[in-house]
Amino acid sequence: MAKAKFETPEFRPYPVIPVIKPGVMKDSRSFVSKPGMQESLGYPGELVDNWQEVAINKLGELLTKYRSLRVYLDTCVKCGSCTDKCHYFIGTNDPKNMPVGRQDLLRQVYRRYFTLAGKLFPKLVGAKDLTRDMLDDWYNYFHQCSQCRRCSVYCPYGIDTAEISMAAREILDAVGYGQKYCNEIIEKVYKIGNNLGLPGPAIRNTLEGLEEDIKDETGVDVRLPLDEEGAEVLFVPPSADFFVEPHVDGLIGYGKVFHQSGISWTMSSHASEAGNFGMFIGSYENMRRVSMRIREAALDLKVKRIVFGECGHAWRVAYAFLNTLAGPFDFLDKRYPIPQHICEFTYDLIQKGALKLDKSANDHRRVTYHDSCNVARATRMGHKPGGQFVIPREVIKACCNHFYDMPSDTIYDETYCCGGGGGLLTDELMEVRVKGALPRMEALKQVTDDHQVTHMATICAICKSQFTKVVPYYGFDMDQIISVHQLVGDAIVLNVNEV
Amino acid sequence: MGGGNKEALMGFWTTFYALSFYVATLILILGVGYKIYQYTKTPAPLKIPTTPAPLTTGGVVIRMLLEVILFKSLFRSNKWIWLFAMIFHGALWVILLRHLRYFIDPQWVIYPIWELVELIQPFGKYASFAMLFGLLGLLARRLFVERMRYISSASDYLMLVLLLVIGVSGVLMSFVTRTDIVQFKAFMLSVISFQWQNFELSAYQMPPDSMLLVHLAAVILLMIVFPFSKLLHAPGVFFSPGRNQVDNAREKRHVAPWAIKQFEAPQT
Amino acid sequence: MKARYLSILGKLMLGLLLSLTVNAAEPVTSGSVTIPNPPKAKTNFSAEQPCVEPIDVMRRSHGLFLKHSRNDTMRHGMRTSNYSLVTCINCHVTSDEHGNYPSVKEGTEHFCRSCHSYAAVTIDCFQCHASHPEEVISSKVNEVSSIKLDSLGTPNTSP
Amino acid sequence: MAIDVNGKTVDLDEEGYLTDLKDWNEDVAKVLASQDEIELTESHWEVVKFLRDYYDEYQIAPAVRVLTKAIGKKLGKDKGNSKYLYELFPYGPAKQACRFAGLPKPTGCI
Repeated sequence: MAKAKFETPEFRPYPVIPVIKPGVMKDSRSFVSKPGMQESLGYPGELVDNWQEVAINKLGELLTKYRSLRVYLDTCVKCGSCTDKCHYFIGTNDPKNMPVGRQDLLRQVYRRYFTLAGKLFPKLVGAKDLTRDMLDDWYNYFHQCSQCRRCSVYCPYGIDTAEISMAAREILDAVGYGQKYCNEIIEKVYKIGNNLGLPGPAIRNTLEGLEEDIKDETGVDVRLPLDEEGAEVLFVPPSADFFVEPHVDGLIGYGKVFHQSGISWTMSSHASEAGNFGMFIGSYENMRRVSMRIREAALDLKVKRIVFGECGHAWRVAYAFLNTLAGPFDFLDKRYPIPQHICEFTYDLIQKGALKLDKSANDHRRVTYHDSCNVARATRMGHKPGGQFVIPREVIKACCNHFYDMPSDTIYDETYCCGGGGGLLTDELMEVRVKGALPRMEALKQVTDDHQVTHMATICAICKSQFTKVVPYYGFDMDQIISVHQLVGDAIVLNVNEV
Repeated sequence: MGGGNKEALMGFWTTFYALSFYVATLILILGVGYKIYQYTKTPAPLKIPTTPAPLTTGGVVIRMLLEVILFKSLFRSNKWIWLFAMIFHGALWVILLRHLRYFIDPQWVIYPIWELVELIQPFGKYASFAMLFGLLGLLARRLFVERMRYISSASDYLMLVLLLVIGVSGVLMSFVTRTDIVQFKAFMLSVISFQWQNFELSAYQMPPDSMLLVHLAAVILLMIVFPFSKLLHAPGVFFSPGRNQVDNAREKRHVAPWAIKQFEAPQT
Repeated sequence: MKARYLSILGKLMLGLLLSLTVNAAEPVTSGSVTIPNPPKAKTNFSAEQPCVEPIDVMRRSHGLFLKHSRNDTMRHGMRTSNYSLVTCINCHVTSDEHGNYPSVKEGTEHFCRSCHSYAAVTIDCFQCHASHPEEVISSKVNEVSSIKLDSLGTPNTSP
Repeated sequence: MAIDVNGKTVDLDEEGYLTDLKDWNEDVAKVLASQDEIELTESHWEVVKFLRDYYDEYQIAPAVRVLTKAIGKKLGKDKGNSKYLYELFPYGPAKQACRFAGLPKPTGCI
C-alpha cells in the first residue's frame, strides 16, 4: 500500500507520437504466483530447473495447436503501423510496449529455435537465445499487455498481440513462473466459485441487503434471486457486481430490468462469476474448466436461457468461446442467442416497448460511453456486425437525454483500453495502469471540455474498477464512472405494467 | 578476353543460372508449399476474428480482398506506410506481369493473351520507378523514424536493399546498359521447358551482360530466402484467423480436433 | 586459363543437366523453344561487319540509336544522325516472290516484328514511317541513304 | 516481509497482508496502520471489528455496500456512506481496512 512513486503523464496538447525511452518499464513487475496457486491450475509450483527446455518445448507445442501463433510469428514484416497504437506505449514510451516490440520478445526466441534463418544467422534476423533475462522480460512485458486487440485492428495482417501474450503467459505458467494476480483468482474460482472468493452465503447476504435497499428506495419488491431452480434465465454477472461501487448499482439495474420484463431469472452460487481469467493466461484448459461451471449451473437450475452481465472479457469468452468450450447447448431455448448479453436483453425489451423509461431521471448526468476493448474488438451484440457499439449506446440514449461520444478515433473498434484489462488490475502495476489510461483520459477530457460530460458509462467490471482508481490521477472524480445498467435502473419506472 | 573466353564464360554462367533457377524455384515452391501446408494443418481452436467481422464466408472474402488489394487496415493505421507500401506492391505486380514476356512463347497462347502481355510493357517499364520510389520511402522510414529503427533488424534492411538491387539493375537494363532480351528469352524458355540441350548453342545462352547477371542473381536470392523470411507475409495474410474467420461463434460450434481429443473424447 | 577451367566446369554442369533428361542421347536441337528467325539482310555493311555496328551492339541498342535520331530530327530539326530507319528498312525488309512485303502489324515475317513480337515490344516507328522500302520514291532518297551508308564506313563514328 | 510486534515476528506477504490470519491481534493492527501513517481511532476500530465479525461468518470481507450499511446502522446515517469510509481508509475500505483487520486481500475485478 505504498504511495505512488511515479508521475502521472500530462495530457498532450495534440496527440504526438512519443519518443521511445527504452527500458523505462523494465522493472514494473507484478507479483509472482505462489506454489499452491500454480498447482491448483495444473502448473509447477515454482520455476523448474530445466525451464529453458520446458519453455522451448511448450512453445513448440503451442505452435502446433494455435494457427494464430504460428502465422503471427511468421508474418510480421516490421512495417511499424502498430508502433503508436498501444495505450501502454503512449503512456510509458517504453518501446517494448509497442505491439511489435512486445511480440518480438517471443518472436526472437521463436526465430532462434524454430526457423532455419534464426538457427543459422541469429544476428542477421534478430533471433535471440532464451536467457534468464529474456524470460524476465517476457514476465514483465507480457504482463503489461491488456490483450485489448487494438493493435490487431491496425495490423495489415491482423496480427493480434493478445494471442502472443496469451501464449507467452502459458509458457511462463508451464515453467512455474505464473502471475499471482491471475492465478490466485482462478484458484478462487475453482475453490469458491468466483474471482472474489465470495461463498454462497456471502452472496445471499449481499443480495438480501440489496433487495432491502431497492425496497427502501422505490417501495417495490424487486427480487435478486439466487439458485432458484426452474427459472427461465440463468444470469451470470461478474462477482465484482456483488462487491464494489459503481458495479453494485449496475446489478440493481439488472434486477429492475428482469423485474419489469416479467421473465423469471436466477443467479447461481456455483457459476457466480462471468469473468474467465483462463483467457488471460492463455490456457485453453483452465478457460474450459471455468466455463464448464456455467454449463453445469444451467443444467442444475434447468434454465432455458443464459444471460451475461456487464463484463468485458467475460463477454468475449461467453460470446466467442463458450459454445466451443462448454457447448453444445442443445438444452437451451434456441429462439434466443446463446448466450445473450444483458444489453441485448434490455435492448430487446426497449424495442418491444416492454420497459417504461423516464429519461429525465438521468437529467443531472451528461454521459459518454467507453467501449470496452474486448467487447468492441472480439465480440458482437445483436444480429449485425457492429451491434456491440450500437446496442449499448441505444440503451443509454433510451435512458438519458444527454449523451455525447468521445472523439471518433477513440471509440468503436478504435477504442482505447481502460488500462487495467487482461490481468493487470492489481495494485503493484498501478504505474502501468495509470500511464496506460492516458489516451482514454485525454478523450474523456476532450468530451468534458466540449460537452461538459459528467459521467462515463461502461459495461465492464475491470473498466469500472480501473477507472475509479485511475481517474483521480487525471483530475476526475471516481464517482464519474457509472454502469450502463445503473442508468437503466435509475430511469426505469417500476411496476407500470402490473397496474 | 577473347571471343573464346567469353563464350566459355557464358557457357558457365548459362549453366550456373539455369541450375540456380531450378534450385531457387524448388526451394520457393517447396518452402512456401510446406509453410502453407503447415498453416493449413495447424488448427485455430477458438474463434478470434477481430470484430466487427463479416457474418458470412462471402463477407470474409470481401474483407480479405480489401486487405490484400487495398491494404485497408494499413490505411486506417498510417497513411505514409500505406502510400509507400501501396506504390511498391502495386508497381511490383505490374512489373511481374511485364516479365511474363520472358516466360511465355507467343505460340503457346492465343493472340489476345499475348496482346495483353504487349499492352502491359510500357506500364511495367515506368512502374519500375514507382517501385524504387516506394522502396526508398520504406527504407527512409526505417532509417529515420526512431521507433522504426528500434524494431528493425539487419534482415529488414537487407530485404529492402535486395529489392532495390533488383529494381535498380532492372531499370538500368531498360534505360542504360541494355541486354539482348531475345537471347535471354530463348534462355529462359529453354530453362522452363527443360530444353537443356539448347544451352550448347550460343543463341540460347545467357546474354553476357553484367547487369543481367546481377539482376538475376538478386532475384534468385530473393526466391531462395522467401520461405525463410518475413516474405511469408504473402501467404500468411490469408491464414490470419483475426481476418479470415466468420463471426458466427454463437450460431456454429467450432472445436479443434486436438481439443476434442484432449477434453471431449473420453466423455463420449 | 581461367576461361578454360570455367569452360570445363560449365561443360560438367551441362553434362549433369543433360544426364538428367530422359532423352539425353538425342542430338542437340532447339526442342520446342522457338527463337526469332528474321530474314537475312540484303547486303553486308562491310567485309568485317554485317551491320552498321557489331551484331551484339545492334541487338541491344538499335532502339536507342533510332530514338536518338528521332529526337534530333523531330525535336531539333537536325538530320545529323548516323543511323537511319529508312536505311535499316531498305536493307532488312525483303519482299516475297510476288513482290509483296510482310506486314509489320501481324505475323513474324517482317524483320522488325520477328523479334519484337517475340519479346512483346511494340513498335511505334511505323505509325509515321514506311515499314518497307518505298519503290516509288525517287532515286534521290536512295542516293542520300547510300551517302549516309558510305559516311558510316569511316571508323569511330558510333556515338 | 515481516513486522515486529511486541518482540514477536509476524510474517506478511509481499502486499503487506498477514500470511497467517491467526497472527492477528490489536497490536498487529496498530503496527500495520502505522505503516500507512494512520493512527487507529475508535471509528477505525468499529470498521475493523465489523470486518472481522463478518469474515468469521462468511469467510470473506463484506461488500462495500454491506459495510456502509452496517456502519450506518451502528453510527448513524451520515456515516453510512463510502465517502466516510474513504476518509478513514484513503486507499479504499475494502483493501486497506481488510489489511488492518488481518483479513486476506480481496482481489478480483475490483
